[in-house]
Amino acid sequence: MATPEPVAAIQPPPPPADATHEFPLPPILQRSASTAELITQGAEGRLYRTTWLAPDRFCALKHRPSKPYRHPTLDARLTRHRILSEARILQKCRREGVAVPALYGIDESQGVLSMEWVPGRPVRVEVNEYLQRRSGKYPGRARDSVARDEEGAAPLVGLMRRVGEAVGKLHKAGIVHGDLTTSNMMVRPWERNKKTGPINGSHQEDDDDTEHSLEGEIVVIDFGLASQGSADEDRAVDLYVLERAFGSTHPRAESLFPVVLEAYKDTFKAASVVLKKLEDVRMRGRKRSMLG
Amino acid sequence: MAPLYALGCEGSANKLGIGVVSHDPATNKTRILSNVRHTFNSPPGTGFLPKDTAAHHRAHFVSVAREALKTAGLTSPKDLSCICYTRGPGMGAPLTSTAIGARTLALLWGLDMVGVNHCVGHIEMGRVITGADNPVVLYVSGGNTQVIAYAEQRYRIFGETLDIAVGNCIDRFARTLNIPNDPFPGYNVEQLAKKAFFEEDGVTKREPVLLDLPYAVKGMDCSFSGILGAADLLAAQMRKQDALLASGGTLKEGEERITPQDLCFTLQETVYAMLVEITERAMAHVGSKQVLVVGGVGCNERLQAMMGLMARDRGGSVYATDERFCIDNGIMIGLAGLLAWETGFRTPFEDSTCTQRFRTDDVHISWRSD
Amino acid sequence: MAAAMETEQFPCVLTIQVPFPTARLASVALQSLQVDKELSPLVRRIFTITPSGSDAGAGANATPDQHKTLQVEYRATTNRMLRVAVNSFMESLNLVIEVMEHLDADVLAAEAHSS
Amino acid sequence: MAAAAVETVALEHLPATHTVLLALYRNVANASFLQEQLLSRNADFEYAFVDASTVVSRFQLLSAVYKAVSAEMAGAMRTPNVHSEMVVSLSSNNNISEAYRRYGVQPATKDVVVVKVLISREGSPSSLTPEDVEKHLETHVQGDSVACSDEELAKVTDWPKLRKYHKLNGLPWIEAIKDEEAKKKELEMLIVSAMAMRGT
Repeated sequence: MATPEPVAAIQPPPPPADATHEFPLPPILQRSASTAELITQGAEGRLYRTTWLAPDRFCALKHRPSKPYRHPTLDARLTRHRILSEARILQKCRREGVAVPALYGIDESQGVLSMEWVPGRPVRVEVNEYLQRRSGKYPGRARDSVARDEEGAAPLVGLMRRVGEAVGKLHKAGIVHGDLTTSNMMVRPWERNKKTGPINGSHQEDDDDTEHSLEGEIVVIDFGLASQGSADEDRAVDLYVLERAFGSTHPRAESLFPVVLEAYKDTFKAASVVLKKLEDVRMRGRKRSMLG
Repeated sequence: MAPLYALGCEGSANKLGIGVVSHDPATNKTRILSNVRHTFNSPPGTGFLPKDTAAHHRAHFVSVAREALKTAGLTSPKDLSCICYTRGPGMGAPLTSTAIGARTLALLWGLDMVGVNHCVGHIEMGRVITGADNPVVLYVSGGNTQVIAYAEQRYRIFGETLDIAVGNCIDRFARTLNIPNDPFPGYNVEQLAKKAFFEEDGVTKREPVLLDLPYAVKGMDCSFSGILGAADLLAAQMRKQDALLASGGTLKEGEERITPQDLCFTLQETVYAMLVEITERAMAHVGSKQVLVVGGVGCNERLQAMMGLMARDRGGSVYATDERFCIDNGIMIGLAGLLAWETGFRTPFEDSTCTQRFRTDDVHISWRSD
Repeated sequence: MAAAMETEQFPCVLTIQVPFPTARLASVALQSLQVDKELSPLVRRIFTITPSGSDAGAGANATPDQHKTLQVEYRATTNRMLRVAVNSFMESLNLVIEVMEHLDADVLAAEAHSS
Repeated sequence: MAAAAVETVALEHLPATHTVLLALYRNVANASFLQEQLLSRNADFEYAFVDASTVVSRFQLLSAVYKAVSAEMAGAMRTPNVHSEMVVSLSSNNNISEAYRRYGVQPATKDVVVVKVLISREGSPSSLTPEDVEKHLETHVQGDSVACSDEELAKVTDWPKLRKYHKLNGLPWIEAIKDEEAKKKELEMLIVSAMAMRGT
């Protein structure tokens, strides 16, 4: 037997000494005493919470930094195009009555988008806390899925309905979100006078302890991967990603996903074609984003 | 428990690769005993057709197999545990020809057969070569473009091409410019792109010109057919300019002189930026800092450099292999097959067929449990 | 009835007999070649191992090791399809025989011994 | 004249080099005089004179100011100075002359918002102080100075005109909002967003 050639693992290039390769803050956050807090750091860029014009008005500031690996001309062209496309989609949603953050400012050369800060918490947090409260209140049911007519399920069913309505409005407005997860939908407390408006669709009467009642308007956020279009396949993939989000992040609430689809159908007339397409997407296991 | 040995046969595209690899289940140490490859090169300006490629694989199967055994110093096949072959994905005729050869060896030597997914082969080989335990994998070749991450005994496809593979796009782009196929089109495109940094004299420095090619990324997927179409238009415009200048004419005012160098430079900058972007998105999604590039296109230095810049910004690093392993080879099929074989996986003879479509996430990765 | 229908739909027929030195090799060839199904529905084929041609007469009581001939009967709807299928069979058969000739265990052992 | 009616406004993310002064005058008698000073490029009158009926709220007004100042800092202005830039920043389309006509002071303008941005950079400190501006306006604007607040602005906002200018008619979900305040809030945000998109 010839002496086999051992496979020496190729050493990866050592990580750079200056491991702290902080992204540069966008100029807007560097030129005054105004403070900013980093909220998330995704592949696209960074989200800060800061103020806008008045110190008591908060805004979500999205910064798409330039990517060192990209050719500068290509990088500038892409950053500009993406900031503008996201802004146009926010604007189109708003005009069509879809609850999304209002646009405050755009700087496409710096890759900065500033939007209305949406108070409230993501649907992900609200659903998980509801499930925790439920397993506290009914320990026996802790492990099994929520039944639609189960005692105390009304708030969750109401929330899921409003999620379906929000997605229905989004698709009706000709927008495909591209990354529809329960982290990209906020539950914003009803504003005193806006509650009766149609923008928030059907809603439950006031519960006594509102902060526990999952009450609030669904506001869709983060249109970084969104596109304008009405292809059934893309809409079906939106629903599939949302369904997978429930499946992996809130397994016990996945049983209520049909509620979302019903509300989606009630809000969006052309839904039946999309729901049929959803079947194919499920079959194909359209991997889309695997929800960690 | 001594190390186990396997023979791997790869023939899904225009490379016939046969090699002997050993793996010690106890120490998880992998050794390569031989890695022989013969590539079918069609003349410049043409692509490799399934029929001719299959004929090539049949014609060279015995010689490549014998050289693999000789180099490995294997006198008797009974030291082998199994014969592994590429079940798919890939081109039907070449896959089947190679499988017939492998099947005959297995029957003659009385060994088990193991059908292997080509992409899983690339990933397992990449992990061994680079020592990266759980990287996001970018698999880019003539036939495939996938961003993959491991989860619960599956290599899950996070993003992929929506139309043609990136390697296919580069190969066909090279054809429109009559760039030679040997050693492989992508390599020659890269050399031309490097020349874009110099004037015709090859000495004086110049700033390469980034022409305009469509950048098409949609979520975690991307599309390359648009780039091919745009590149063909630019190539046609270049030829018009060549003819005009040759006949003593001059370009219109402000019209940019298109050169093959700038075209190759632009193609690489655009296509690789797309690949790095969808890879970064998958890394952010699964929270991984390591990226492993496998497949023929993974040997490209510019792609590796760009991926490295991205990974560094995320506090991680890029792993890539050289052309011994990056390009289709028998070793990767032998390794992935042996790993499966060790967990009891066998491909019954009557099922030892091939399939052109074979999704990476259809394979049960029984040998991993992280 | 089925057989008649068979000949009517697949009128073009060719039977090929491939003699092998041993029954083992004939069996290896059969097993190797019968796995991949015919690509075209317009072609049917039947693989059998038969006693080798010379002692065909003793077919009925030929001993197993005399079954050294691989017989394949190809039926196709047209001559063109028959030719395509048979050519492909020949190419694959050629590979199988080449592998047997150069890579069978005894061949390797003999070469190792002599070198 | 009422107490000091020119307000110095501190805007978030604005560097100390820029100081914003704001004033609102009701029942202005010399609107055509004010416009004339602009048209004749009278250097003493480099202000933004805005038709107050086209302003929805302080927030919307300051959004236009901020957009103009940002353009000035980035050297990306499309009009001669930060004040003219501020007037066109109130529009949601790129037609500059139309923007002046619609949002800038016209002879018939009754209520005028005045905006002045004092810029002092190294080597070119602003020659004016807020007090100078206040005195200048007191003498030259014949109108009742009031606070530039949401309450005052609400009294003069011409909603039908604005809905036409910003193409906000024919949105069923807006019409369906019963509560007037809620409807105005939605319209305000649509206008602010449209202003942000202008020039992109």
